Amino acid sequence: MSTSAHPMLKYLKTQAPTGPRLPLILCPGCGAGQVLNYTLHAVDRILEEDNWPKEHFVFISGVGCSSRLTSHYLQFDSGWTLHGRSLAIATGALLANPRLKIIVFTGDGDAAAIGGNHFIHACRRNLNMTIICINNGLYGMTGGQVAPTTELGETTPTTPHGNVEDPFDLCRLAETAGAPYVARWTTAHPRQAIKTITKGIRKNGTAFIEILSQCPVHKKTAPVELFRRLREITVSKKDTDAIAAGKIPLGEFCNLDKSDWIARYQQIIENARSPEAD
Amino acid sequence: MYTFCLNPSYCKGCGICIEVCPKSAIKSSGRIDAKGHELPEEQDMTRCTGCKLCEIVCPDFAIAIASEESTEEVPNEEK
Amino acid sequence: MPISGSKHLIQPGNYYLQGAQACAEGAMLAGCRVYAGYPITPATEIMEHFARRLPQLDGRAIQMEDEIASASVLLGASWAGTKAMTATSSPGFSLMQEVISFAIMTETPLVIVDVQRPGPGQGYITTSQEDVMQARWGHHGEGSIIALSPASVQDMFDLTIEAFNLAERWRTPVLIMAEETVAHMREPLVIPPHAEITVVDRVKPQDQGIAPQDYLPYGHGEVPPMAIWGEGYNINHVSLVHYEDGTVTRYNARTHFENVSRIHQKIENHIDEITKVDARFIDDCRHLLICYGSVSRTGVEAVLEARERYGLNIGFIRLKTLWPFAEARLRALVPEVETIFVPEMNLGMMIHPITEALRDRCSNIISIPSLGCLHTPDQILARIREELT
Amino acid sequence: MPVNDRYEIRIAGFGGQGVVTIGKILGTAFSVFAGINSVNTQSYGPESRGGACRSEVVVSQGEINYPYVRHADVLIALSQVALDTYLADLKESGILMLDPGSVQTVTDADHFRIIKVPVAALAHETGGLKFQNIVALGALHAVIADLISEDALKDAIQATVPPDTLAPNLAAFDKGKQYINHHLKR
Repeated sequence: MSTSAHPMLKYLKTQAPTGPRLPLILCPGCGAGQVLNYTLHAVDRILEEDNWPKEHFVFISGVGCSSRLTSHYLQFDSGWTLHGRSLAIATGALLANPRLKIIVFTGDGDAAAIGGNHFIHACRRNLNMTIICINNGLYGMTGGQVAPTTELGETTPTTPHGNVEDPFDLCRLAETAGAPYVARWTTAHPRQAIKTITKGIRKNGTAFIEILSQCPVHKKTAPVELFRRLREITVSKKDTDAIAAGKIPLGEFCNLDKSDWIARYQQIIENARSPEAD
Repeated sequence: MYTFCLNPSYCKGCGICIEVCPKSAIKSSGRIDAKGHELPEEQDMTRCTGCKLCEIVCPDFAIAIASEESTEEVPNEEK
Repeated sequence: MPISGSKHLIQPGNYYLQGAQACAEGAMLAGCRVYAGYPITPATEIMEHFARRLPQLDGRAIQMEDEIASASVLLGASWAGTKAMTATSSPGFSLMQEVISFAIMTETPLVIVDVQRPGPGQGYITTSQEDVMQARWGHHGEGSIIALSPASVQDMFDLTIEAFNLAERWRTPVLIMAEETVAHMREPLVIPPHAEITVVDRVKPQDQGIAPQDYLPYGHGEVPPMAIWGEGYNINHVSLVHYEDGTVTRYNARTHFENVSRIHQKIENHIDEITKVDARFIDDCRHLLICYGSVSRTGVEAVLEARERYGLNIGFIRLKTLWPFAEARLRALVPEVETIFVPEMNLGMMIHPITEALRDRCSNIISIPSLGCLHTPDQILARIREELT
Repeated sequence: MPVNDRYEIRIAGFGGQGVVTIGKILGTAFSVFAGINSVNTQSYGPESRGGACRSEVVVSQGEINYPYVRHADVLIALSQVALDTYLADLKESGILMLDPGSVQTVTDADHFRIIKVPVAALAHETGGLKFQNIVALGALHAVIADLISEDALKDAIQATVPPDTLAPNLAAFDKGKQYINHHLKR
């Protein structure tokens, strides 16, 4: 038995004064842990290649299974915050210190339901943050209830007779709201996810990355089975025939250059502080 | 030559590592641990190409693929 | 702590400003550099002043999508090391209770101004003191709160600086329970020399020589030093019940009790240091009038008239701090009296803690309510005379 | 003015008539340029224009506790509604200034010192209706010149109005003041 350990553990608080912090609290086969793994790989690459100080990285999350990723595991500054409010809190951090590299972990319920208004406005405002939305199509922490991303017709504890609502397409929502970088992958696309998250973090402005994920517990299905299904229900965004037939498109949906909130406001600050101003 | 290193206290036996391995170098051990998880084990590591997909997809940071010249060590444990 | 010199800060001198403007200028002198808000009458003037002035101080003001978001911005800004504030009015204050509760548990210094208007519902846009109980009890869960009650334009300046100092000193949210009356009135305002203004900044682990690997985000004493994002302390802010090191797993009732009671007691054990009470004509008074905020202006006028015109021996107390409630201070001040009058711009709210504190000093404690407008001195006087003659 | 004596001025009309601005100018003149304590308050309807609007200035050499008018020494009524609403609080023999063009009916007229100034018409002569408030302020000064200097008021106008409107504002002030001095004073 070798003593080698997972390379990303260098970014995790495995041990705390009051005892060990790992294993993660998440259920076996939960996709949120995978997304954390992919994100840390992306951060690792950036730290290696970009010369950004590690102490400038801040991870913020709200409430829900996905948000447990910042609940005291990270060897980074972090905040495990209010349900739905993580993007407003990230906004405040950037107003105070625009040099921070903010990565937000959110879920479909956190981002699109209770935080839906904050979500569209964060995309519109275009502050420099990377929003990683782990979309498992349900409320895992409270018992698998219907979410704004649940498929039509699905039965859940709060839609026992079937869901009568259509789901949100979060990427189209983000793009329409004005986020300059929008992409979608699944937990079953690890290398693409790492590449996209790396790009998102490097992107100047709001990057929205949706990762479709699996909840084996509430789907009452083996993790491996759900993992396979994520590959089956998705296709490249270029495969328009398959998309027309109902498959979910994957890939980068937009990557625009536009000035961010801080840059625009900086102009106001400079005008106000110029010697010619009163 | 690569070694499949598993941290049994982190692993929850989800089996995704086995699913993603393109060379079937690892398999389920068939044994249930004290927490009820069925942990993976190596099947034939001579097949392993070191792609590290199992390490990357692991939701619980339980796997490390060490190459013979690997210098990776146990992470710094906080005091 | 000296104020960082900026030609853009309001300079010492005499001014004639609205309470809203005095509040914003006080905040900026105290070091506030982030403001987030959502427009609502009668609080909007505070935001408009910040929006105009903050860029001059290299600060940032933002209009958010709602009051929840506005208050949430303060959390992120505070954690990133900047003093931050928002102002709202009563309906918005209801929405901010979520953040207030969270800020208490995460021990986040921030300042929220509630320019109170009448409720319930949309109520009206005039003046009110109907949120004074919500200030203390509106947030879910335990946890003491600090709430100040300004009565003049000068107070709007002085107490805003004080609010920031208290927030930083005790690592806690502080509320300024203003009213439309004080936010909109214009009065002379004296800005003292900057060197005479005390500004308190939070204690950081660096200040106590605590290295990152030894840092406990919720430890090291009654008020934990607060690490700032971006400075290498790997701080995680959590609002789940936690140990000193921020660990949330291995829940147990004892840790829960220690965690929440420390947060509560760090305020409650220092009530005398935190609270301020003004008293006049207290010696040998037979009756007493207790009030707060702009009602204290009417109150003192009514008391003066009752004493001078009608020869009634009535004393006057103004609560400058509403919460924590200055019970011990009040008991030390108040002798046995026959009658206590409590005029408030609500149907009787602070009369409850007042009664609880003084029930053995007085058996006749009378509420003088008003809704939507400041009592006139004649109204208060009439009630006093009705009772005493 | 004796210490602790209050002098109370109330201006009332519709939103958009500059009611709030005169209150602000008066308060600034007393407190910043004349060193006399004052409190300026205002109330207005939710509509920015056309709603009922009121502005008050309480002046005293001493402390001002109650910030609003108790018994007005002066009421400037720029609309009939304003007059009907606030006349009751005007002191016996208090000054009632009104524009006869917009206020026609005064009950108990003999209880007050009524000064009729065609503020709207005079404003039209100087630069437009938007200067009617300053015309009224000039007229008021002709009546309360013993309380505050013209310089203090003009300094306060300068400190309050946009710089590019200073000249017409000062002209409007003079217009109002001259009207009183020519027509109503011996």
